[in-house]
Amino acid sequence: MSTSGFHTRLKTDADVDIRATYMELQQLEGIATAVRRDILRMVAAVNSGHPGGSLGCTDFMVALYFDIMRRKLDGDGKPVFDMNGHDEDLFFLSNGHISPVFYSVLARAGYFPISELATFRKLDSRLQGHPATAEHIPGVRIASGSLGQGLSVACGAAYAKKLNGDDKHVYVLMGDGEQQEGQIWEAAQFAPNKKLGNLTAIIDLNHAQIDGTTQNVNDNRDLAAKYRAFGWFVDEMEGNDISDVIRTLRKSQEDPDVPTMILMHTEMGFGVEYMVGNYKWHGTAPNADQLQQALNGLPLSIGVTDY
Amino acid sequence: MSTSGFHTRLKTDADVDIRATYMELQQLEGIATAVRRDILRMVAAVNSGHPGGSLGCTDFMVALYFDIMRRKLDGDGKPVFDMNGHDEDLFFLSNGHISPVFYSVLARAGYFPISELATFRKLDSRLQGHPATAEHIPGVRIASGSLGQGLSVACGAAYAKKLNGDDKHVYVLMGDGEQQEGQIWEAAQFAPNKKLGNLTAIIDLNHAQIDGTTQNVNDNRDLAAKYRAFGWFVDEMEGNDISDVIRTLRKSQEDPDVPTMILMHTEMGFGVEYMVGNYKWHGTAPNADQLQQALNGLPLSIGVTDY
Amino acid sequence: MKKYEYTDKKDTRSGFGAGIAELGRSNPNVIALTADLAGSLKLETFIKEYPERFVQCGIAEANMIGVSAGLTIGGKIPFATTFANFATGRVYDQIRQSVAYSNKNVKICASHAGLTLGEDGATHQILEDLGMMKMLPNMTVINPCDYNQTKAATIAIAEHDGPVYLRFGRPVIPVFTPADQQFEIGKAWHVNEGDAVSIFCTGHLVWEAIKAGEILSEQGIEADIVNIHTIKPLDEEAILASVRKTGCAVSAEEHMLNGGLGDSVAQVLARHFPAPLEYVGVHDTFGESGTPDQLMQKYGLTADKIVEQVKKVMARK
Amino acid sequence: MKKYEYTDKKDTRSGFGAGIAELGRSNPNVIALTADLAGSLKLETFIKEYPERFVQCGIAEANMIGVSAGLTIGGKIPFATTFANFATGRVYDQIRQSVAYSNKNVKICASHAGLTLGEDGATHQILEDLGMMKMLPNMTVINPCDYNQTKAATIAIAEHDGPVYLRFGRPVIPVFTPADQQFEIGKAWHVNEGDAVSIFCTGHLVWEAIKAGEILSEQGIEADIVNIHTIKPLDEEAILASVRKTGCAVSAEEHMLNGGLGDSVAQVLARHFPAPLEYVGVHDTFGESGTPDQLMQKYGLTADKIVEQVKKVMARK
Ligand SMILES: Cc1ncc(C[n+]2csc(CCOP(=O)(O)OP(=O)(O)O)c2C)c(N)n1
Ligand SMILES: Cc1ncc(C[n+]2csc(CCOP(=O)(O)OP(=O)(O)O)c2C)c(N)n1
Ligand SMILES: [Mg+2]
Ligand SMILES: [Mg+2]
Repeated sequence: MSTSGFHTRLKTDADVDIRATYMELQQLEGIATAVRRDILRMVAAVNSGHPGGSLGCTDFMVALYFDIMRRKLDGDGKPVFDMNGHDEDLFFLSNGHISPVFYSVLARAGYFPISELATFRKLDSRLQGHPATAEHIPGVRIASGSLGQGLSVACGAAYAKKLNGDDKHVYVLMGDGEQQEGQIWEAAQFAPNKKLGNLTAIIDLNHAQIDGTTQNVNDNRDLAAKYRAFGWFVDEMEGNDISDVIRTLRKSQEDPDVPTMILMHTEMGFGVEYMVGNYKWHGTAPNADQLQQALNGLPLSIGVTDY
Repeated sequence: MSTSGFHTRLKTDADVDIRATYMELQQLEGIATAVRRDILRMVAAVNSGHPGGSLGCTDFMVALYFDIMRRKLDGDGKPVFDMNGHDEDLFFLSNGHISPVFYSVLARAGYFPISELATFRKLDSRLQGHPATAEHIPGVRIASGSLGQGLSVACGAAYAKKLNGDDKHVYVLMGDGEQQEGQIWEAAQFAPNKKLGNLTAIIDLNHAQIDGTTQNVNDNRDLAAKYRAFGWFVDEMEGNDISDVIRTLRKSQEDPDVPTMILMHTEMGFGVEYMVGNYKWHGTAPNADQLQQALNGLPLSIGVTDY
Repeated sequence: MKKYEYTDKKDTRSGFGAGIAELGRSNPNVIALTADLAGSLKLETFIKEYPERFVQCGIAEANMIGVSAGLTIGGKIPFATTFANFATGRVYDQIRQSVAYSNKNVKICASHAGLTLGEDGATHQILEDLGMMKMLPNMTVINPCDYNQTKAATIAIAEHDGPVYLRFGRPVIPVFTPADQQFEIGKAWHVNEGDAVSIFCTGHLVWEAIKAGEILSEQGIEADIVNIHTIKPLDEEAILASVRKTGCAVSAEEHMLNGGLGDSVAQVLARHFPAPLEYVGVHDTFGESGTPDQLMQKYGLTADKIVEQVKKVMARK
Repeated sequence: MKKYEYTDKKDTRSGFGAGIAELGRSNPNVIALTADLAGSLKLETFIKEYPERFVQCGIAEANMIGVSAGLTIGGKIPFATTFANFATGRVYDQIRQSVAYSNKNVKICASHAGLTLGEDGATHQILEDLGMMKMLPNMTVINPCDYNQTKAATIAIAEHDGPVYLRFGRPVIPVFTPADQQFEIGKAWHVNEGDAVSIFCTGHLVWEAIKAGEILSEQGIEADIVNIHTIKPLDEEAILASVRKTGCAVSAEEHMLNGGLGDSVAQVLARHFPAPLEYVGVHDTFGESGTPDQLMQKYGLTADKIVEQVKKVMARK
């Protein structure tokens, strides 16, 4: 198993000086903008898919893949994908409907050609509506789409890492509506009981789901109190602020045997003015005019191109 | 819909003077002893079934059926059973494996002949291994046995009562191991969000399940904190103290829109010295000698007979 | 071949929406439940007119099934709605114990069944739901073929006392059955009289079967086309009467071969009248993303495929 | 009729327990998981010898399936164990997405299948698990017939790369297959050569089929008895070869007629060689409490019933 070429990551108990990545931050923001453009163009192209949650989670996903995760890279800095992911950090997307942001970030991190984003949700594509392993797309380790399953899978992967003496970390992203699924709470009990300190779960706390605000549909109440009662270390962060995401994720948890749950405050549709905070954009694609309007508000940085 | 012949029940916000039922308490304890004898003889007769949880929940079940619940009775004081249960309190057993105590209490409350207890778990019996409606046994409103489903059913029944303008109450009993099922937490979210103040759920907190203590198998941690975070009014009681059960269940909840969760401290196998507190008796029947020994420790009161 | 025409194209789920709206007005015991999919299930009218009889369960399907079972105990007729995968596979054990075994009057109404939900892909494209539901004792299983039949079925199941699984879909397809039809549970609909081959079809494949019948008729082959809208209880008599006449059959459904209508037909034939049968359905594979039409083509759920299978099975007579 | 004898009676679940104990020693990647049923699944030896490779999940079956899927990503071979109902119906969608569609190397090992768990009654007596699991693409489905076959199958599936459902039971039954057998997934076992009728049997019904074969043999009827231990992939060749020879068949299984082995056989026959088939299995009803023997009698899962169905089907040739 090659251990060469890791994207390095600072991990310390001390508060991290985020200014050290100041230059990088601008780059990360440039990537995030490109990802947002990808998302919008992908869903508009097939008039289907889920822009709202994808846009809201863009900054997090960019920070995770381009700063936080210790991923296996080859000599040229290109990611190397193998299913087992021994000795590298792993990420699982439980709320599989926000596949656009996942695919875009994977492509821009080099897992597959950026041009392939144009095949999203089309027949014979490796970029299924919801992430799938059946098409062997690099970067995806489990299918998701039916909600509530990802935290369990991440628990299993984290458990395997402990058995294997692998000191790397497992991340999993979930929706806040998704918290209503019972299976989540089975996993919520499992992780602290099995001392999965190598697991960090993130909830996209955008207060929106399909039929309305989470509060109106099925109030989640105080998720922090819930997870604390289940035995997790609970933290919060501003999900649409890359530097806060990086600062929060770099902090080590207090107890190495305790898994971490991060409530990530985001806005559904962040980055597109007419979408922000509106649950109606959970699963609706913009039409041509709306797309243009959205892209106008998201200018590309120099050196970054669309797919 | 007849509303005559209710077993009356005191319901007040004030602390109830339990001495008012002192004489009755002795009678209730006599019934509880008979129920324990029933349980032991039923499971021993077929060398199968679940004595441990049944014995631990006996005092609660006797208090519930003989003191707390407002049940429909005919002119002779015999219970009248109809499936809908309009205008009477309802009880659901979610941890269906403790069917022996349910059947014994139903029989002794007059829902069917006590002699029928002898058919428990035998071919063609109405007393299935786990409670079932398929055989039309009076007193049973839903099948249980596959764990985790009863709280949801009770929520539905409580919801229907509210829709029907029926002011009676719904009770449901669950196991503590059963709390590990995800569906429980779906229902735990539903009940407070739907303001089901007419619902009281009770957890048999005996710290035991099949493979060992609940702490060793899959630690439930602080269930009170969990349910509070989910929005319930949480109370506790001593489940093997009939007077404490009655006192606790008679208290109204503080807010009429908030469902109540009662953590009921019990001992598995309570009433049988060699079983008390030992998870091994979750689902093992006593042999002939053990049965005799157990019955010797549970002398019948005057006027109460075995089935 | 009897002539079938359509003026309109609609989705079957909208037939459900129209049916439950009508039930809202006619039956005060009817309750609509959903698990964060009120819009997809076309519940808007019902919710607007009877908000107090609408129960939003959030993304918690297992609880929704249990709540539905509990509601029946208060005399209600709950219609529990979500996507077909989450209405069956996600909650099979809950349906089994709290609904089917307990024989509760719950109507499980499932949209987005099969491949034709399209772009969402395989995680949502359940092709096993009929197979699951038909294994449950006490369960009635219905898969209507167009907007009008779905609407009529929705209204009919409220009158039926007992658990029902009603399955419908997302794409707009021809509306070709009468708007004023009565829906009779368990009674197959004889779409066309013929003696060359039997075609047993259900759901979205009925229109394809009609188109296949037209193609065949032009070639002088008159197919006996029978719409098995009720998968369970199965109209065995209709199936046997048809095959006794034709001597061979094709089944056509938007479902996995294993466990589907085809297997129900095969069982009846094997037990009573062995005859060649060819299947139109999905052959042991998951679906994928694509437009409904593309997927029907790729997975062979088309009139052309039915014609091909008819030829094959007739050669085996 | 070939002679089969047994010296011992054992439960098939103990065959699983012995198999996984052996795997513990031979394959360091094998992990055993359970949902508060370690004893019922006979995991004691494995747990004692390899406590660090045992994952107690508590009463949370859905999570157990997801955790199993996750473990494969670290190169592990998880054996997820519980009662057959909670291993299938309770977690179908989880198996579907995280295991079958994701094609993860998870072994779902299920005890207490069928009526023969006895006194616990219908809520635990799943008769639909094979039907569910065989509808899943990528899934291998195995239902062994005695202690030795179960042990051999347990060892064999660890070598197979992909999802497997292995089903076994609680009652002690004759051990009549060799202790040193190799188990070949997907390859039917020819129990007896005959030409009068085919008997396709699986699980606990194989011994009944052998007893039926003896009764028939005494009456001059030599049955071709084939043990279909692998329900999927189905050994279609073995089925067709047998029925081409005998011209009629009986299926025998501890399962619902709908969705079971019988339906798999019916599909093969309908598509390739229509012939009369009679079923031995449970006819669209839930089970109930009773002793295993009483239940097998009452629900007609016996040698006598197989004989009866043989007579019936031979008369239909
Ligand atoms: C088990 C399951 N039930 C229902 C759905 C349908 N569904 C897809 S996304 C969604 C809402 C998810 O809400 P949330 O997790 O908050 O994600 P967001 O809308 O914020 O992106 C629902 C109900 C599903 N995919 N899986
Ligand atoms: C869904 C489900 N999973 C597993 C079982 C098997 N089972 C029956 S009782 C039991 C333990 C229950 O523990 P608890 O709720 O604490 O009840 P107690 O042992 O205290 O009576 C288990 C795992 C079941 N009946 N249903
Ligand atoms: Mg959300
Ligand atoms: Mg307990």
